[in-house]
Amino acid sequence: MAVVYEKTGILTDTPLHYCPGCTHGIIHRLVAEAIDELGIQGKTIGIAPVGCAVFAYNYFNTDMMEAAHGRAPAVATGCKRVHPDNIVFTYQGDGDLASIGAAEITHAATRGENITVIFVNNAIYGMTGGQMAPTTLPGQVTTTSPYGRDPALCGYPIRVSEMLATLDGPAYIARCSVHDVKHIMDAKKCIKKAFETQIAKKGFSMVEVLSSCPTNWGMTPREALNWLEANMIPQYPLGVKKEVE
Amino acid sequence: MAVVYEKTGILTDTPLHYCPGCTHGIIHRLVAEAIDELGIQGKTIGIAPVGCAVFAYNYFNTDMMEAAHGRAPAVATGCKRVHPDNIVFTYQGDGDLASIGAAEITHAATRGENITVIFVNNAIYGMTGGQMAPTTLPGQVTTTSPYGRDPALCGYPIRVSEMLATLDGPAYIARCSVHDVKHIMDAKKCIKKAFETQIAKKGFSMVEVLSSCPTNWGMTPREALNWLEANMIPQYPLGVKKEVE
Amino acid sequence: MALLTIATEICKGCGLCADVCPKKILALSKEINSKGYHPIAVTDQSKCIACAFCARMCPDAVIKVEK
Amino acid sequence: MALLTIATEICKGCGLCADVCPKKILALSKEINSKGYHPIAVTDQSKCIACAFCARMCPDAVIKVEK
Amino acid sequence: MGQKMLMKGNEAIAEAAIQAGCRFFFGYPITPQNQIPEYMSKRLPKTEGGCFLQAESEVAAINMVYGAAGAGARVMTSSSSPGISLKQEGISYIVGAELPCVIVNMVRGGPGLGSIQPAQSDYYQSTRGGGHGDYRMLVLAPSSVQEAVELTQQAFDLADRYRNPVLIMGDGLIGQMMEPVEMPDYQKPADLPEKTWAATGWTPASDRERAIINSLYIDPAVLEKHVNHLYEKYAVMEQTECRWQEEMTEDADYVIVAYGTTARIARSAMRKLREEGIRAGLIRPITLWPFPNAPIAKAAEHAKAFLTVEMSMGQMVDDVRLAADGKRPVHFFGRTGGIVPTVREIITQVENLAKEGK
Amino acid sequence: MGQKMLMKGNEAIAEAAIQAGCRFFFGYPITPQNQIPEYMSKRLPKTEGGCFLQAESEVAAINMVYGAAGAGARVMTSSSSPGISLKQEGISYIVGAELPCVIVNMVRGGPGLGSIQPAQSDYYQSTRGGGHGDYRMLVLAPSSVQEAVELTQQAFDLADRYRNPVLIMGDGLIGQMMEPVEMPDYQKPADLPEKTWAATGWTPASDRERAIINSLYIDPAVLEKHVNHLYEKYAVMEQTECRWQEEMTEDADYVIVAYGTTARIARSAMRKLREEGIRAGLIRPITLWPFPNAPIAKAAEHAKAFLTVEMSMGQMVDDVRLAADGKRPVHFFGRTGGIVPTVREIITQVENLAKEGK
Amino acid sequence: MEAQFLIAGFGGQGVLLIGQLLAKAAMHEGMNVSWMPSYGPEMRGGEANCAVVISDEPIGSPLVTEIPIAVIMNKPSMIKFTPAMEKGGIMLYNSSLIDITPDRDDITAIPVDCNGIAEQLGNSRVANMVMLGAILKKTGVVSIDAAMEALKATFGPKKEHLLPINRQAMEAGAACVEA
Amino acid sequence: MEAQFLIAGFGGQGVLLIGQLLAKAAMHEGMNVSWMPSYGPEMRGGEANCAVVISDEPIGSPLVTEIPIAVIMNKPSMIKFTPAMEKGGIMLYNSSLIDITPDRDDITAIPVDCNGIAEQLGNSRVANMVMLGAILKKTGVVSIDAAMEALKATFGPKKEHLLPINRQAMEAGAACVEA
Ligand SMILES: Cc1ncc(C[n+]2csc(CCOP(=O)(O)OP(=O)(O)O)c2C)c(N)n1
Ligand SMILES: Cc1ncc(C[n+]2csc(CCOP(=O)(O)OP(=O)(O)O)c2C)c(N)n1
Ligand code: SF4
Ligand code: SF4
Ligand code: SF4
Ligand code: SF4
Repeated sequence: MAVVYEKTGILTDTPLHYCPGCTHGIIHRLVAEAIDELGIQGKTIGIAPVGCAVFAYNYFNTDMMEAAHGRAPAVATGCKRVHPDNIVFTYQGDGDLASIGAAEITHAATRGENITVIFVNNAIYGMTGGQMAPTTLPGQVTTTSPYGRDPALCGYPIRVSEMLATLDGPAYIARCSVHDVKHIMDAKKCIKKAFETQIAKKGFSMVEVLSSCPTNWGMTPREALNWLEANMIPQYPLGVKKEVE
Repeated sequence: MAVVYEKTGILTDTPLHYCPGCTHGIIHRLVAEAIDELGIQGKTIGIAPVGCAVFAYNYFNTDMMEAAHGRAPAVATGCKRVHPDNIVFTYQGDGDLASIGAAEITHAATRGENITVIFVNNAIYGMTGGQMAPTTLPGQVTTTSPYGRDPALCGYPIRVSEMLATLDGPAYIARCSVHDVKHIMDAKKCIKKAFETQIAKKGFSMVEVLSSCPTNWGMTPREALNWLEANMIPQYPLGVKKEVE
Repeated sequence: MALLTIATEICKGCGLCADVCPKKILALSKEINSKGYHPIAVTDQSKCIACAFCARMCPDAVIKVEK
Repeated sequence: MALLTIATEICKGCGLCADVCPKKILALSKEINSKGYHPIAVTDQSKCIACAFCARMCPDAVIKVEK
Repeated sequence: MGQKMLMKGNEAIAEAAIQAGCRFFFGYPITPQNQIPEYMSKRLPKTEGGCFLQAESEVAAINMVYGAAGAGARVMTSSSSPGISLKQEGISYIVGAELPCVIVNMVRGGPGLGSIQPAQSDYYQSTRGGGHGDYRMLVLAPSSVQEAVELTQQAFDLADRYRNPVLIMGDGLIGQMMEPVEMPDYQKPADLPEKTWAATGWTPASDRERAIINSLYIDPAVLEKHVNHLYEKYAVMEQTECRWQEEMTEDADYVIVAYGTTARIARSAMRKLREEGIRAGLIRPITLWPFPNAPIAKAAEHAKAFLTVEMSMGQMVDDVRLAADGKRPVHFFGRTGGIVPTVREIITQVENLAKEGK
Repeated sequence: MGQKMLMKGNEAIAEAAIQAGCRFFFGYPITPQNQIPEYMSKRLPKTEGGCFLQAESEVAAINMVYGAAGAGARVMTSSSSPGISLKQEGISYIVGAELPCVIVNMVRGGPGLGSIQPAQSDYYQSTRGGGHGDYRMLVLAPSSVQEAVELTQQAFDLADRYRNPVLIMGDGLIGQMMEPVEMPDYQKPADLPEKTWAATGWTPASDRERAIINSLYIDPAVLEKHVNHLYEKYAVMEQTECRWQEEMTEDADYVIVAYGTTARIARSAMRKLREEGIRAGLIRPITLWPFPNAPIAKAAEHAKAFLTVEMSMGQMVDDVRLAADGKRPVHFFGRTGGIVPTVREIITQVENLAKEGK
Repeated sequence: MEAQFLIAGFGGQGVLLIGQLLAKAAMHEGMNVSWMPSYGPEMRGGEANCAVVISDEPIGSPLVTEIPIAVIMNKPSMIKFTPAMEKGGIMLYNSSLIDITPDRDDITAIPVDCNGIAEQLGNSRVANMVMLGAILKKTGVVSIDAAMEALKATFGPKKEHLLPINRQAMEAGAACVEA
Repeated sequence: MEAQFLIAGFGGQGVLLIGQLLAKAAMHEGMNVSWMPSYGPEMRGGEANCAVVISDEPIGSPLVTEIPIAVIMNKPSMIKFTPAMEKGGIMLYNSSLIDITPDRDDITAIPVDCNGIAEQLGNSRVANMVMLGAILKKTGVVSIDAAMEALKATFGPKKEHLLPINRQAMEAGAACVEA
């Protein structure tokens, strides 16, 4: 019998610690599969964030570093400058990347730092218990926007991909989603493309992946994916935001 | 005899410490005149940056705070939340605003924080002796890009106004210049408009003013203005980048 | 002929695989695994078309698909 | 009739005012002020049209213009 | 005082702050203090003049505090160890500009990302200035939820009185634990100075000087004068603000010195040691800075030795040694990284000292 | 050793670092250390495998250092007081992850924006951990440009040997002054451990373990073990890495303790005091951590008193007191905010002690 | 007098509430009390536990490391906490979900069919209240009335209608153990 | 032997170079030397000064606070540093640009027509070298040859053609003061 699908060896055998139905796991898998298919395991160094993905170093079967909250792009920069021929990627949540790490991601992007950023946007802070993220939708209830996010008080969600696409540094920026199989396959393509961009030394690449947080959204995994599709995609349109040939 | 033009009382009598021909002085004057004409001296609180304008608290004849390097938008936020009916502005250089303070400006903008930001872009770090800024032009020689800024190594200049204009929070963003009298008059209008935006509680307003640094550019004041016009404006197109009615 | 292998101990019973199965042959089992979850199980292997939708959807890389 | 008043002690002699004067009636003087700068001076007040370009250009708010 | 309620330390602190007139909170989530911002986000928007804002980072939060304090408000921020490290520059600025504010640090195990369990390994940072320059903060270390409430309210008064930040140093236990609390009826001291220095809007016609909130003194002679002025305030604090609790020290052979969570446990150990016939005593610093040297110096007159117990590798022990001034040996026992010492461990330590006659 | 050159402290440090194999520099401008990044920006791009990058902030810079150190490089950053405060979180992470790197702090007057003139008021921050958690850094304090060069080179070796950051603490004088320098012929010690832990790319076929650069130990028991491991390293450092210079202490009645810039001045004062017939001596700590307790304890056997002189309100004086352990009085004289003490001032201090028989 | 409890189970089983009710009731009876939850990163479908200390003296450590009374709602918790039991300690466990017994003979293990009884009462969500009843009976630390007062305060007016079923659960739990 | 200099003037007058040449020359003659510039924020058309210490002992403070030898190139510097002069100190000043004399009678003030002489030599930019010549003659701290060696090293091959005019300037400066 032929194997149609099985877990890639780029993921270790450590069971993921994510909540049931959390799409972090899917995104991990896609990244690992991209690394596998591109044959770059031996060159790859991953940078884990602070956020639910903090233990990513336990899962990606590559050399890994754990960065301080928000600083993964800076850590990746230091690493990439030392090993320009290695493949360096960060894996970051929206709190990590768009809130505390807003300066680091902007500057890595404008520098055209030749790294790949996997940006997991789940519109909330997962690890710390469901606080408001910069990407939380207007009206969305979180533990620090208990009456629903009020843009008049705490502003509007940031569309990070569109914002960074205004810069000259990035070579590839795309937003995708993992709420169903079709979109998962698309997301995989984007992630692979991002790594290829780095391999070709074209500069900064980022894939924003819309992701769910059933635990802190207070939904079942299924409800969460439905909510993602219905609410997040209108705010965060999917598609390639920048691509330099 | 009628007064055609004289120094506004919103500037104190302390002589400015800027280098001869530095356009920081012009921009100070424009801000002060706008405050004067709008009759808001008694309501205005200014936030000085760290940069050549660090002593701005000696010049603006309003209540003032000196912020840590890059954090003026956060300081302004704290201040504005306490006094929502006061007029709060920051005055920041490009190192301050676009480099170390990139997260603070982005978030003040996306929050639609009802403050006014005067962003003085002189493509270099003045106060510390002419190091590269995030806005330094490709090829430009600075004390930390001695061979000319090489985008392949240290990235591309950031067009801050365009970047922030992608956000939902800002109500008014414009870029202007002070290299000649006509542009100075235009800049004045933009600055006044920005304050009016705040007075009308429309949200975040920012005016990016292209400015010269004869000392660290190694030019005479006149050469500096010519260089600004010839080199900076093509990289940083003038105009209103966002305006919410 | 297709075969699903389910790493029952790792499954968290989120049910996302079952949702996307076009043949509706996956369902949570009554058993509890050592983590306290009801793992997924195949109700009718013979109907499986090896589309691997389940495996692609699974956040925990639980399912292996062979044909 | 127009009048320029120049706060000589505050002038830094950058010359930007002179550059923008349409009548070319401003020039740095030979004197040195206490800060060590050659301040600007009016060469022919009678030609002044009180356009105030000089004052608007001056980074140091040195010039007062009356008419 | 009101009714007794069972409250979480974090929530009790937040409520106490609001009772004390704190209307502005700027913070960023981090375990184990999240219930402070969460509570604030519920209560402040419903409180007259109140504003809760989740900052983009700890750096932004502390600078928002600077802005709000400079504008004359009672304002607070809270975080835990890594977040407090990020605030160090801002704290130094706040001290330099003489702004009052309250900062809560629910300490967790470090260094680095460390763990999120209770620790006291930020003692040095809190009492010695993790930021740059010569400065001090008042550091208050509650050892129960009730005390956390009381110290929080005092913290706002102390901050205003001295125009200096006050740090409340707790840990995951203090923050996460529920204990009975009676909310005191807060009364603002009548003798607190008015904030005539605050930036509120000014014209030449105003009856105060133009406000300049600033920490830059480019002329070193002026800066030195400013620092001397700060140290005059600190001298007053050292004389008037030292707080501690002493128990059974008069006749103690072995004096345990411990604060916060550790002190509760040390107290149980002390009592059991007494039952065993070992004359143990306890000194519990409540202000970590200014450090209560006096009771230690006094105990050093007669005690055989001190045992400093901390949830760290030994930080406060420096201060105990400085206070004991070589007169008696100062021993140390610590657990760190999130491990809370047990009563038994402390008893064993003292028993061993007694056995070895140390 | 090469030829004698007249070099600025900042530039000499940068060159010494390059000689010692430092190929990566990440920094952000701040006075009075700008010549370090400026020199690096000229030299590193022309040096094989070298890379200079101006980071967007001090926070980014220290995290780039983390990344580069984790990748196995010799890497350095430099800043001055406010910038160093911003690096505290990152430093704590670097210690936690056991990464070697060199950090230069050209201290300026604080707190806050302060002044930019020479100061030593970051002693506490440097030696007590301005960041969170239990940790230490090796802190080296040169008092001449030549010594700055030598300590810089040693710093890289020490960092690699202990997998711990090493801080070089100077001030505006050390950084801006020109003095004659002979660049030593740097030789990498043969016994430095190989960086098999570094992230360089790995497959299951690699002959090392998968590299995980990390400071998170969510289980407190594991974190405690890790911290104990760090403290075992620190114990070795305390035993083997203490450096100091002593002059005329054998028969000294008054022992001046001073480091860095202040020590140069104290030395002149000491000499003049001897000429006056006052038996003064000097202990100059070179490592501020580990602090050289031994010479102070020894001097405490016979000296009448110590005088600690610092460009601060008194920080190292704690360590001198701890080392003297109550045996002799430890006096303090300091100037701060950017004021450099004069020879005359120090002489007067000692004369007064002698007069009052203190 | 000092009573120390360690109460553990899955996230949704209401173990934190058991602890809070114990603490609140004892507080109202004038005792010193502390309630301390375990805490960790949010994610993981995790286990929850809390420590409750009730004493007429000021409470030292709110943590319970050598457990005199363990209340165990699921199997992983039994495996985890059995080794931490004090010699002679009591373990009340939810025998509906736990098919093993603690492998120590120096402690007393008392099965309580929490879910079984709760389902009999027609509301599986009161399994925790069954256990609470058993605890109260076994330890006598507070009365059922006191626990009900605490529950009433916790529920507030909106959930007042649920009080009777909860009392029934407590009483049923109490009935199945000896004092 | 220890000589301490404070050299001050406007930014462009080459005062830092005077100091560096003094220090370099003395270094080559085997002395301990230090050169310390004043530093501040970049902006302002500013004044510049440096302190040079030359000694056969290790140098203590590289700052010169009670000035034994002041070298003053412009008027603001004379006003600023006169009060800081040591009793009996020597002040060499650029009389071309300074139309006053120091208002102290316990110091020796020596005018040097630096710009005048330099212009006579046909190159106004060597005014600082005129002053250096005067310093060397007055203090004897190093020889003109040593200073020229230092200058040569500083200039490098590209500017070698400028050496003669600089020597002339030094010699002319030396000629106008007494040893
Ligand atoms: C400096 C610092 N601040 C705050 C935290 C606490 N913290 C940990 S994870 C996190 C946010 C996580 O949210 P996100 O990045 O969106 O990732 P997710 O958990 O949703 O995947 C925060 C605030 C920290 N560890 N360090
Ligand atoms: C935390 C911190 N980092 C660095 C500095 C040093 N510094 C002062 S001003 C400045 C940059 C100034 O450049 P810019 O903001 O462009 O303003 P300009 O001087 O050109 O007007 C820097 C890096 C500082 N004071 N604080
Ligand atoms: S908390 Fe949210 S983001 Fe984190 S693992 Fe759980 S579901 Fe995923
Ligand atoms: S250094 Fe540049 S920006 Fe600063 S005052 Fe001088 S000319 Fe202006
Ligand atoms: S998607 Fe995966 S984890 Fe979820 S039920 Fe199916 S097999 Fe189990
Ligand atoms: S523009 Fe102003 S400062 Fe410049 S020369 Fe004219 S008056 Fe003087």
